[in-house]
Amino acid sequence: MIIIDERYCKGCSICIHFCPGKALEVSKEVNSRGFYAPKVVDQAECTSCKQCELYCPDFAIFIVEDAESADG
Amino acid sequence: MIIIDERYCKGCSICIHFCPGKALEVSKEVNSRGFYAPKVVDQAECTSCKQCELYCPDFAIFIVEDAESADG
Amino acid sequence: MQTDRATGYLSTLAGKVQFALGDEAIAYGALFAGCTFFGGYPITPASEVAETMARELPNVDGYYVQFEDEIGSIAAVIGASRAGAKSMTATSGPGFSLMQENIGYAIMTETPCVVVDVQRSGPSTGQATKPAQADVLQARWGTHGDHEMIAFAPNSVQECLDVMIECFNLSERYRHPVVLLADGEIGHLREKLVFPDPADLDLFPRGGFDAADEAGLVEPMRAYGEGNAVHITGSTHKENGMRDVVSQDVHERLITRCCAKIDKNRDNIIRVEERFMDDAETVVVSFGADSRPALGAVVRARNEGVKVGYFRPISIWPFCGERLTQIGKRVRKILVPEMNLGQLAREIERFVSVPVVRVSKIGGVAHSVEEVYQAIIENSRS
Amino acid sequence: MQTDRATGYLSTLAGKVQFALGDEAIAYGALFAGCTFFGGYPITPASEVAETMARELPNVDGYYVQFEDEIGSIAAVIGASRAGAKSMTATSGPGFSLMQENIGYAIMTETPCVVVDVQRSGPSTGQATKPAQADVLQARWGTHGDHEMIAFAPNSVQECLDVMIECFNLSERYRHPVVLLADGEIGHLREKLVFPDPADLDLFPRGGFDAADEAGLVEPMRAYGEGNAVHITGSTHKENGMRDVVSQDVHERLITRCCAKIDKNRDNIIRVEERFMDDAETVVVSFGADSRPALGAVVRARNEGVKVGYFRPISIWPFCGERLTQIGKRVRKILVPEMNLGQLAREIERFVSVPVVRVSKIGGVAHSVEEVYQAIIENSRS
Amino acid sequence: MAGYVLGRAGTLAGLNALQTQSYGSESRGGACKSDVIVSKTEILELAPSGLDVFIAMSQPALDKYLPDISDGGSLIYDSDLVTLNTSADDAGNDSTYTFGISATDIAHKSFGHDVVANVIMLGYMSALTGVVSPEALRQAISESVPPKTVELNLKAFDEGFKKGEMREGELK
Amino acid sequence: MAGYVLGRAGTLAGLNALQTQSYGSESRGGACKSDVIVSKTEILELAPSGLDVFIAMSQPALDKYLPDISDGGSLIYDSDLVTLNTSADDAGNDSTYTFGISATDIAHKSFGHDVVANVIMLGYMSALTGVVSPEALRQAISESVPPKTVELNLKAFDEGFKKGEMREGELK
Amino acid sequence: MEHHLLKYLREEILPTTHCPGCGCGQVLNAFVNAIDTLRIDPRGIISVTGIGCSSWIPSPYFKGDTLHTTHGRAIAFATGVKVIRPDSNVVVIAGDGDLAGIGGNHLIHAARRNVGLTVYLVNNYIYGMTGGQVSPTTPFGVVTSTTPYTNAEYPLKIAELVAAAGANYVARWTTYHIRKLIASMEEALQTKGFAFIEIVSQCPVAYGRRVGLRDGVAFMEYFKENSVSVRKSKTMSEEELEGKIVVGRLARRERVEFTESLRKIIEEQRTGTGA
Amino acid sequence: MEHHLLKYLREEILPTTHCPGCGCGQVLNAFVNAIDTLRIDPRGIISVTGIGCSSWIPSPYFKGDTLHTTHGRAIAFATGVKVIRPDSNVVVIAGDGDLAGIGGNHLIHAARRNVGLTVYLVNNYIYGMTGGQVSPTTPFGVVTSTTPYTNAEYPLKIAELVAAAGANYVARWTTYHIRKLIASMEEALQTKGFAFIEIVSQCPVAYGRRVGLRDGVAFMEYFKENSVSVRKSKTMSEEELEGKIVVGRLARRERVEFTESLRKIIEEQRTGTGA
Ligand SMILES: Cc1ncc(C[n+]2csc(CCOP(=O)(O)OP(=O)(O)O)c2C)c(N)n1
Ligand SMILES: Cc1ncc(C[n+]2csc(CCOP(=O)(O)OP(=O)(O)O)c2C)c(N)n1
Ligand code: SF4
Ligand code: SF4
Ligand code: SF4
Ligand code: SF4
Ligand code: SF4
Ligand code: SF4
Ligand SMILES: [Mg+2]
Ligand SMILES: [Mg+2]
Repeated sequence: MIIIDERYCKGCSICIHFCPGKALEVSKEVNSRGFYAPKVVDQAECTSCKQCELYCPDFAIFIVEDAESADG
Repeated sequence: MIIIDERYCKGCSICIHFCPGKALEVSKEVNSRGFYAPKVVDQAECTSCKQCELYCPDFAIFIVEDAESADG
Repeated sequence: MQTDRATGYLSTLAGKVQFALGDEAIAYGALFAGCTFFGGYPITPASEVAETMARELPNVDGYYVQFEDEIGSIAAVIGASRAGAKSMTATSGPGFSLMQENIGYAIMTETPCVVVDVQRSGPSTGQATKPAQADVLQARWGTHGDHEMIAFAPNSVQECLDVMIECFNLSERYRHPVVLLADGEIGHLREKLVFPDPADLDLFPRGGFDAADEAGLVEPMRAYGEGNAVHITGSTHKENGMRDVVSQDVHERLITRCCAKIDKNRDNIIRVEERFMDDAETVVVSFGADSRPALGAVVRARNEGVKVGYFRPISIWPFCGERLTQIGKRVRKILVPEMNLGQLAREIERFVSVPVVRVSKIGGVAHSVEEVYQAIIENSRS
Repeated sequence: MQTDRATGYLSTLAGKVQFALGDEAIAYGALFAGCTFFGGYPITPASEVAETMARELPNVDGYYVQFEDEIGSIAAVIGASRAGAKSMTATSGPGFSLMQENIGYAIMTETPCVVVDVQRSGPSTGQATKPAQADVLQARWGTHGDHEMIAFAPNSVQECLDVMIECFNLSERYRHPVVLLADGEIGHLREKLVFPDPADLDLFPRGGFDAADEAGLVEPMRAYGEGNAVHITGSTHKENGMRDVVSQDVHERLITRCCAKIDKNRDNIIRVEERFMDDAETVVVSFGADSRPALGAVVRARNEGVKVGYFRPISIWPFCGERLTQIGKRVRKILVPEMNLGQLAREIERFVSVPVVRVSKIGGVAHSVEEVYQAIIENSRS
Repeated sequence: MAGYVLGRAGTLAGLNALQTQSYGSESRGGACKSDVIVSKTEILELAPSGLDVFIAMSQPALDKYLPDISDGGSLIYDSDLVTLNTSADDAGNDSTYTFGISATDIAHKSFGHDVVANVIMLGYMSALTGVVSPEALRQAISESVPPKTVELNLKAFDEGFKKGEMREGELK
Repeated sequence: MAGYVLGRAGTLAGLNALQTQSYGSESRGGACKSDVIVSKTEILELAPSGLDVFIAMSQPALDKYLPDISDGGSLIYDSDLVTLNTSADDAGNDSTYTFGISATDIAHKSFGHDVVANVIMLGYMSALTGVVSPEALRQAISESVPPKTVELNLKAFDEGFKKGEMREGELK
Repeated sequence: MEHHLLKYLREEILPTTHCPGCGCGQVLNAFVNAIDTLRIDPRGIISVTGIGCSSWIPSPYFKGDTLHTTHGRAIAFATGVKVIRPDSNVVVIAGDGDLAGIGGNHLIHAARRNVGLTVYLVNNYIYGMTGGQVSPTTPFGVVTSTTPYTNAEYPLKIAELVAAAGANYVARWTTYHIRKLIASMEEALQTKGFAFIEIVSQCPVAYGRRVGLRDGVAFMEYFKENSVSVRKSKTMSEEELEGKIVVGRLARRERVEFTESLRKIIEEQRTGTGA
Repeated sequence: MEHHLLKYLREEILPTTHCPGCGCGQVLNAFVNAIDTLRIDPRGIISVTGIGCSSWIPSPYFKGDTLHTTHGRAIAFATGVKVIRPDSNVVVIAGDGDLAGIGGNHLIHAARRNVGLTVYLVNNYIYGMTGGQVSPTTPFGVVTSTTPYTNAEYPLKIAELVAAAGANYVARWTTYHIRKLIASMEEALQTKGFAFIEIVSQCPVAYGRRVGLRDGVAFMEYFKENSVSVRKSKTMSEEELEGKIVVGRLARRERVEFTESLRKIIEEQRTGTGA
């Protein structure tokens, strides 16, 4: 499961850029800290490749491998 | 002609070491400044190779190419 | 020393009004003073001096080089000066510390150059982006060995420019490094700046010297590259420049003269501003940016009838001690608002017997008028 | 902090009589004080401190590393201290100037370390092999920003050792860099040196602190490598060590405390020697090597009935100003023989109203007894 | 930028103007602030004790400096970048006049360049406060922006000024 | 070396001893000098004002420091390394006692090591001046030279001492 | 739910003060990944940094011992630490200006001595923290705030220089090569002796805008397109390599680590087995 | 009759204060030979030196302009001189400790910038002037006054490092190779851009006695026997090269000289032809 930690995200979009699937897109609105955070379009599109997690400069996005997401 | 400038010689013997002929040897006595300067054994043995002049750390030995010495 | 192109360029600026940073004004002061070499290394809050010089030096046929560190910068500045250029660097506390060894070299070799220290809040990295005035004594004593120092502290953007020209002139005149002891407050604020007309400026020429003025303590300087086989060394040397590192008298003569040329010419160097002094019972002594709220407070107290005077050293070193001794005889107290823990106050204590009250403020913020005013009131009642 | 092996080795030295250089005595002082790291760079007349440490440190399980320069040396010394070792460096004027930035870092991070400055005749390379005492004010003000300093000046080879131990103790106790302000004269002369018994020494332990003594101004030090995730920064920081480079109050609190811990504990740090003071009308104040001919002259003058006293600051910083203020009230004149142009004299002027007469001598030679004697006679007549 | 133009305009108008700015790390992440003092007399106070006019263009700046507004001072904010929530409002002064303008939106839609939001705010402020004359401000803008963009910026300024004039009444 | 041994011997003998030395460039090329003060009382004078005993082992040193010999002082020199010409002599003091010994030659011929010339000089001086007792000097030598060479050095010392005793009469 | 690597960070002070899209955060991310993979106890790591944005990567964010020093001197401080704590992982992270500019000499000499430090140099081609002045790695011809008419200096190839100075491990990667970077960081952490990685990184704010790379994403693309492997670079001419970033491992040696030599020599002296 | 090269020297202060048999004098001799052959007017030469025995080679003996500076900083001083006097021959002569130890950073960065200096580094493997402490070029395992139990550091290969930093001309010779050294010094003087020769030289007094080379002659033999040419060195393994001195030219490039670039960029800005 993709988790976005709004406390830390600075809206650089690097995660979106590296996402091989179509799991992420830019939010239309700024978040509380004034940034355009990514938002999850579809958890199912996520391949759990963790590109987003590895490239994020701010520990603001990460993948949790739960039973559900592993299944589907 | 080999000229030794006693004012500057510090008696390191490098000139003697590099002399390909038998033109130079170490003095038996210290000079006025307390060093064993080289002394000329035989001007005729000098090949004017200038090794002594080039290797001397103290500009204390040099070769003057005069007519005489050129003649040998 | 300035090329025609340089003078031409500067003339086009004459009279123009800017809304400029103190740092920018410092750079323009250098340009108008004839500086053609800047060697530097970036550091907040002095980087804008470098940036302005990088942009403008080509317009006066001058050169900007950024070095690998502050030590290289000051070394190159001294080298360039010896090669014939009026030259300078700009830094802040940490970099100023690193330059101290070579500042000693400039003193010993009597090489003119100007070092700008835009003071920030330390020690160490401290509050790197916040202003302070705590390098007053480093400027005087940062290098080893006996020496004098010339240092000036401007309190407005316009004065940054004006005083910078004076720094270059004194540096050439006395063949001594000069420190512009700016503070981050003045370096980083913007106000009106009017450029001078180069035709109006009285620039001290390289190698020139004023016999009447000098009491025979300064020799004209011989530059490199002119076939004179000039020898310069930071080791103790005789009058002919040749090293003599063992004779007591040679060293004594050299160092005594190098100190005397500043000390004996003190009156030609020292500049102060005095206001409301005639009947003052208390005096506020303050310098640099912090002297502005100090003046504001004095004005306010005066308006309320308090007999308080205002005294501002513009030259910090050599110190205006004799004048303060005179003043100290007439007043009851001296208040010293400064953005440090009493560095100027310490020096004042050497010259007066009345109480010297520290009105210190640190932490990167200048005094407010109110704060100094309160200090005046408190110290006037008693 | 000392290993058993170290204590064992030092015990074998106890009581041994040497004919040693001051520089060697300094090194042995460090070893007895528990120093286990020396980072240095050669420079006359301090190299023998390094050479002795290089030879002896392995015997006390310690490490000698020579660095690429003085900046690297002091940096490594601070690093080693943080890693848990009592550590030191030794240098002379030019190298001391280069160390100033990081001395500020040690102050700001409250890291104990000892810096030996064996003063030579400057500024700059000057008379590199000749002694001087002209870094008195560099030691105090060489780094930028507001700070205090602890510095000691020994006047005999034996005292080099004894005072060095004190320097380490004070450095640990107040978590502050301490300067041993030796002069080339004392560093390079040989006299009798007796090694102490380590069992008799009272060493201040790393991380220890004496609550009664400190007025709550010094916190115990947490070392690296012990799983505490300790954060250290030379930027302004809060009590928990975390950076805060914008708050005025955080900076003010930090710097004020760092200054107060020295200033408020002044009486625990200051050490002076006084002789013939009871009825003295003139006092000779002198320090380091030059205080020996000064004492010789006082003794000679006393023998002739001149009412002259002898006062020697052993600690130079913090300065014994209050004591001199008291003395200044009883005497008519203060004479200050020193191997510089009056650096100690300047400081004395802040505290007394009587004339402070400079008896300066520069050029690499200490005063002779005769010279100081003449000064006493001249200044006692009037 | 707005602070610079304002100060420069003050200088051009023959007033004394002084600008200070927060620098470095502080200006990168969080709240960035530029103080401008404009006065007829010599400026001796370096940091204004209260904000007479506070132009807020970011939420952190608003949150941080709102409490500093003077009695009777004005808050002018870009309503696209800043939200005035009640609690923040409370922190302000009772007598604070608040003026929101959707500057970024106008900049984007009417001028195609978000950056001119700055200048729109200036125009808006000029009309509402009259601190410096619009003439001086227009000259300062002309001299401060890249030559090619002068016209664009002046138009944006005028737009802001117009919007300000519409609300001017509220102030008096 | 000789200076160090002398000072060390003085220390061992319970006297106060102080040694200073010229360093660096000066000691490399030209005259090298080591001053030793030995005294029963605290030593407060750092540089001796005159030389009571001057041991000269190089011509430049002799030329440079001869004028500094005190009234009634002694000059002891290695006659293999130093020539006392009349002019240099003049520079000395009328009352100077001069003692030459062919130390280098003795060292070379009797001991096969030029370096022990030093110690021969010390022995010679000890006999002639009695500044420090030969016992203390012998102990200082033993502790100062490489262990393997102790015997050699002590023999050389004794040789010098013997030669000195032979001339001792001249002094008194 | 929380990021599993937050346990390595001083969470209470996050987010970092780095600008959005700055490579510094990616380096921090890679670093803790490497630590995590190697299962190194962070409390055994002493991070030493200089002054600059890059120096703020571990100081204070990484939850181990952290020593935030003066500009340019981190390696010298770290050497003192390593001599006293040879069993700790002593890691230095700092910028191009810090380690290769003002601190270049300490870098070379520590590499020569082969001190057992792990050094990650974050090369963003600029003095980021001070606002964008030319650095020793800024390419020739680039406009910066102090080279308004383009840079007249040639950039330093730091990794090659450190290799020439004698380090045991030298590599260069960019933030784009994130997985290889992590693997390389692990290699460096496991190296005995001086280990060095030049990490080419992005500063969109102080450098990017000068060269038309407006954000982190643009840099990622740029790095991808302009990198060539060490192997491939060997087949290319100087001209072809112009403007390229050579990535990969540049040196690997087995010289004895400095503090080990130091201890060995001392031990020999003690036991009388030495020279 | 006088030595024909004395005209280049400040004769009144001869002999030099260097010790008998010291290589410094040979370097001075080679230098004036090179000047003489090239018929360079010595008054057009500005010699800049640091602090150390080697720095005393031209300062003050060489009769041109001489700038005797602080320890380690000669190259930085010289850069300032060169920028202002681009038409002068600016020559730096100093020791291994000075130029590669404390001054290493200025050396690298001047090489990188390709400043038009001619640098002769006199490598005598030791801090000579201060009496024989270990230097960055002292071989591993040697006893010096500060490495009483042998040196634990690896020596720097300075010439190779300077080549890696980007100098236009780099060579290494010993004082034994006197004629080649002179020829190389001439090449260096004629190089536009940074030219560097590491001159391996002898210090019989502070170094020689430590390694059993008692006088200048012994060193001459040692250098002769332990030198291998650059060409030959390429056929040898690391181990075979251990303890050998690789002599010859190590680099020759044609990059534009720094002060020339600086002037060009400024000229372009002036005339509007630049970027
Ligand atoms: C002695 C000293 N000089 C200058 C500075 C100012 N300074 C702070 S960071 C920095 C450069 C930062 O550049 P870099 O090391 O490349 O780090 P970055 O910010 O780019 O990551 C400078 C010059 C300083 N703090 N100390
Ligand atoms: C800042 C500073 N540190 C140290 C010294 C002391 N010092 C003088 S010369 C020298 C080293 C000389 O070695 P090198 O450069 O190799 O020259 P050499 O004498 O061997 O020719 C040192 C350390 C100094 N003068 N200045
Ligand atoms: S990479 Fe991280 S900081 Fe950037 S947008 Fe994605 S979650 Fe936010
Ligand atoms: S794990 Fe991979 S696929 Fe899933 S959101 Fe992240 S980048 Fe996209
Ligand atoms: S080489 Fe020169 S100094 Fe040496 S012995 Fe020969 S002449 Fe004398
Ligand atoms: S010129 Fe050659 S042969 Fe003649 S003396 Fe000199 S070295 Fe010998
Ligand atoms: S200025 Fe550059 S390097 Fe510094 S945090 Fe911002 S993007 Fe990163
Ligand atoms: S100490 Fe060494 S380098 Fe210095 S002059 Fe003597 S022999 Fe030459
Ligand atoms: Mg950078
Ligand atoms: Mg050397």
